[in-house]
Amino acid sequence: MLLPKEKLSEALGALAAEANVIAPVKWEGDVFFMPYKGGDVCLEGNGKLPPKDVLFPKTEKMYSYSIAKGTMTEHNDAAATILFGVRSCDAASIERLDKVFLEQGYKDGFYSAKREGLAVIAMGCDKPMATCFCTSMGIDPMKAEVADVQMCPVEGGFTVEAVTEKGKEIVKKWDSLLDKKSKAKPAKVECSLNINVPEDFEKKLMDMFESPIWDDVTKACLGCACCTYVCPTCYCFDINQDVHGDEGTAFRCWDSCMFSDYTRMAGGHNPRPSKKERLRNRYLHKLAYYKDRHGKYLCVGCGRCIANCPAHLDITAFAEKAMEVE
Amino acid sequence: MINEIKNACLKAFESGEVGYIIGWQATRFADKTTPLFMRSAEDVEKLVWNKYCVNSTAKYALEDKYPEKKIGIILRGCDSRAVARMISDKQLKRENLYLIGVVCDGKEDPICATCSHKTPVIYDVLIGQPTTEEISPERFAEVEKIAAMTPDERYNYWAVQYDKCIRCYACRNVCPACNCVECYADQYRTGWQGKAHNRAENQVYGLTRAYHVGDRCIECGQCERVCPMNLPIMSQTRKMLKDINDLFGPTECGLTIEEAPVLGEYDLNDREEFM
Amino acid sequence: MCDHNHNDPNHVCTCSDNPLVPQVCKVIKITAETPDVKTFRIQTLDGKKPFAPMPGQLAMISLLGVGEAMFSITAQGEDWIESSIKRTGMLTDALHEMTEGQTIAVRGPYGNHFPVDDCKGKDILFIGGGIGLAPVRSFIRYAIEHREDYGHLDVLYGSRSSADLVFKDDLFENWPKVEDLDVHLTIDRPEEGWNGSVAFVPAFLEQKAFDPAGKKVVLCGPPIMIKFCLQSLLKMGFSKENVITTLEMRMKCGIGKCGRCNIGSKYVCLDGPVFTMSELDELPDEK
Amino acid sequence: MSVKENWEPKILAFCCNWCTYTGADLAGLNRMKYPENVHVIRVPCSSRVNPQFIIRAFQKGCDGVMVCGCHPGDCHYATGNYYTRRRFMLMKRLLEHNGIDPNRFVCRWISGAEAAKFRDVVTQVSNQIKAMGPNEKFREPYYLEKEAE
Repeated sequence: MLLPKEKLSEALGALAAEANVIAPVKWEGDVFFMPYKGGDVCLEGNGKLPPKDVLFPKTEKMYSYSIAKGTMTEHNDAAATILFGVRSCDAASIERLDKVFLEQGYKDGFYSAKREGLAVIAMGCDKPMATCFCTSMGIDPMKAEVADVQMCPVEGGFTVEAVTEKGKEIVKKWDSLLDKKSKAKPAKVECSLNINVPEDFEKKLMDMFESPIWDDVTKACLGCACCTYVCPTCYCFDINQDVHGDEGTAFRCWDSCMFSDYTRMAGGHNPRPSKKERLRNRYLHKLAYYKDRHGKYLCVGCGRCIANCPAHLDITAFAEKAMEVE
Repeated sequence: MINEIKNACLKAFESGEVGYIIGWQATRFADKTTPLFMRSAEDVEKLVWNKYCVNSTAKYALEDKYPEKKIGIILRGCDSRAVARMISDKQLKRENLYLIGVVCDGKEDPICATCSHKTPVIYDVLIGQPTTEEISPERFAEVEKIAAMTPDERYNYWAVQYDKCIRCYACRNVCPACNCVECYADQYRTGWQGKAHNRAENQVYGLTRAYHVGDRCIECGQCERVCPMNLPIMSQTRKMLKDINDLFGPTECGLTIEEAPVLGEYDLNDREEFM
Repeated sequence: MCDHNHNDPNHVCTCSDNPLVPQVCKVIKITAETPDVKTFRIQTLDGKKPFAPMPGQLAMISLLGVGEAMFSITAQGEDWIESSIKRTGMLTDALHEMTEGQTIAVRGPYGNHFPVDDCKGKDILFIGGGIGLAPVRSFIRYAIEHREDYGHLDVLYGSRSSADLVFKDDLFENWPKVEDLDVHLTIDRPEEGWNGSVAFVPAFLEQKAFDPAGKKVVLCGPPIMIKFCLQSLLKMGFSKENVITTLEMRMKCGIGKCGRCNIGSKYVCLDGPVFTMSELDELPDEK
Repeated sequence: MSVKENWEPKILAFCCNWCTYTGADLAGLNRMKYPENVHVIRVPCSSRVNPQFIIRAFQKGCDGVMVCGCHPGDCHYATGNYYTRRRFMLMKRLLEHNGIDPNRFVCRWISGAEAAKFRDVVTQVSNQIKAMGPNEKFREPYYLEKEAE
């Protein structure tokens, strides 16, 4: 089935009537996933920031309390949301976050409430960017992992294919707009940036913990948190209190393993004192630790860290250098 | 030009006084270079000098405060001002540094249009012909554009910018004037800087940093280059520099190595507004 | 590892359906163990135990308005749990200024627990250093309650000075009375009025020269002490799988999500804090 | 934003302990009446005031901030107020650059004997800000939500 290009904003308008729709929109010169308020959507490249803050917001109130009364009220108001225009790499990152927040030991109440209310309309990629390398990380640009509706750009519009029950309901709403006869198929797409990741690369990386390669790979790093905050699969957070006299609110907010106080303990001891240990921990988490635990790489090849790194570091250049080390 | 720089580096290594030299190397992307730390003669082969050498090389010396040998740094005009800035802030020692100055030909960075110091201000060896320098008339164009707005428009303009800020602290980590041993934002236990990501905390961070470096800013433009969200950070510090120019006389920071910051000193007959 | 299935009736925890939201409780008793260590006895507002931890498990204790941090649960009774807290930071300062009856918020229990089952039928040597005795004490009390399951028990404990010995009533009155349990105490520097041993814990351990046959070791204290005790134990012939320790890392969520307490791919709050030394060798040694 | 009729501005005044605070004290001794919506914070010297205090004050719900110190030359620490002068000349303009109305941030020299000047300055600032209405800029989310209720 095909949704003609010019009918797209009408289709999104129909969805926006019932649930809030988040779509890639041009704002202040870049593309961001923002609430859709009519107008056209920008489908070149990918969002500057990943859509992860729909499920894992930058700052999220957890519970408010009154110290005198000793009362505690939880904040967990998750509205139904439809996420449109999600590329396969970001969809894969949602699947990685699901494993952490929904399975790893405990189910996170805040995340799971948002996740149940979320419908993902994935959009295939016909023109990957120079920094994209999702195909090297085993991700198909035209087939997203957690998509409820899979759309792919073709000549004159987008193929539409409902994958789950939620997807069928959405496609039902678009019934009048769809051209059912079209048999258009999306063309195969290959990323220009490729690394061939060897078998059990994570075992090799974990044995390289003491190797001297880390000194010169991390030397140019500035130790900022740019790569972690643009990364779709980074999920570290900090818990803090916003206190006003007798009452206060505990909130959780994005945090980064690249910050100096991330692992600093009360007595002052810090197992990761300098940017070398921190960047090593970040690279190993992406390419080794997560795979050792869940069987898939935590890096989905979206290339945002390569595009935004102030010192122009590059996780794929690191991976290739690590492959040469015996 | 590149061969002269390479020879300077080789000569530095032969002298035996220099431990490593900081320069630029190519990456897999044609339009990007990344800092290169040359430890020996073979590394010098990887050195590049083209219009994509936009990374500042100076601030890496801050991580090695007690080097066994000298730290070599290849300096463009703005990097040399960064080194002068850190030396006059007592964060770097001149004798620990071996400075290879290169007259800059302007890089792929918007700040180069208003650059007033293509010739390095401090160096051990200079490569290239010194050029005549003059302050660009466009220096405060951005500040005047914002000054022309009404207060509410100005506030909304900045509110949108600070809504974008994701507090990655790249602007702080790259700025040569931001060279405190422990930044106020890292002592978050004392409550100076909240950890929450919202407009209010971003405004406090943005304004506090602008104020901390405003009177020592060397206008190298690295903060705007590295910002992933493209905030106009320079226009805050340039506003302060414009006021300093108007109130305390024309100033450019980071030109000499014994330069006291404007807010670190006073003058008995400064303008009097608070009487 | 207590993997928290909430439909198991006798599993009591504060998770509700959202593990990050604590339960408001009150502190019913505060005993000052040493000048900088206090023990807080915690009970829910309606007089029950917030949860039933296994020995070695942790609780996230928060003082509303100040902060939240992870502490080991050193003891539990019919309707209370106890945690001993040393004064080192912002939150612990505020905790030490608390009075009895004030409210506190608790969530847990978190982490795995001491391997109480595969230590059954074996002798156990408990080694503690300073505040490190607190997590070990939870296993000692468990062993005393199930005395018949375990062989000979030894408690070897040292601290800076006699004033710094925690749980003095256990050390001097209760535990010596338990049959087949010996308490060995030491302090770092000589003091008048102290006729016991004066030595660092690793050296004191070597003087005792325990026989490793059929003996498990539970070891907890400052990292430097763990390092030297392990060397002494290996010299005495102990094997690494028999030496069990509990680790300290910066923890924020306590439920294996916030990512900061990882050592390699293991999370100290989820897969730990209890590890055997052989397990630790497989992990990268982030000091 | 409908301004509630009996809205009282909240003004914070950092007063240097040696001059302005003594002046304010003298004003009280002489039964001089000055608006009570000014909250005085005593600081050892006007140069003790960190620019971040000003930003945080606007954030936490203040509608106006004052920094008062000794006249140049009278400073108990000899040069404190010279630094203050430079610091807050720049701060005033930076806040203006960010959209804060300059009348909301006032810096004045008030000596220990000028009780009347203290009262006049404070009254004048309070009326000025009352005319301007509450400050909506830089507000922390907590205060924005509280006002919304």
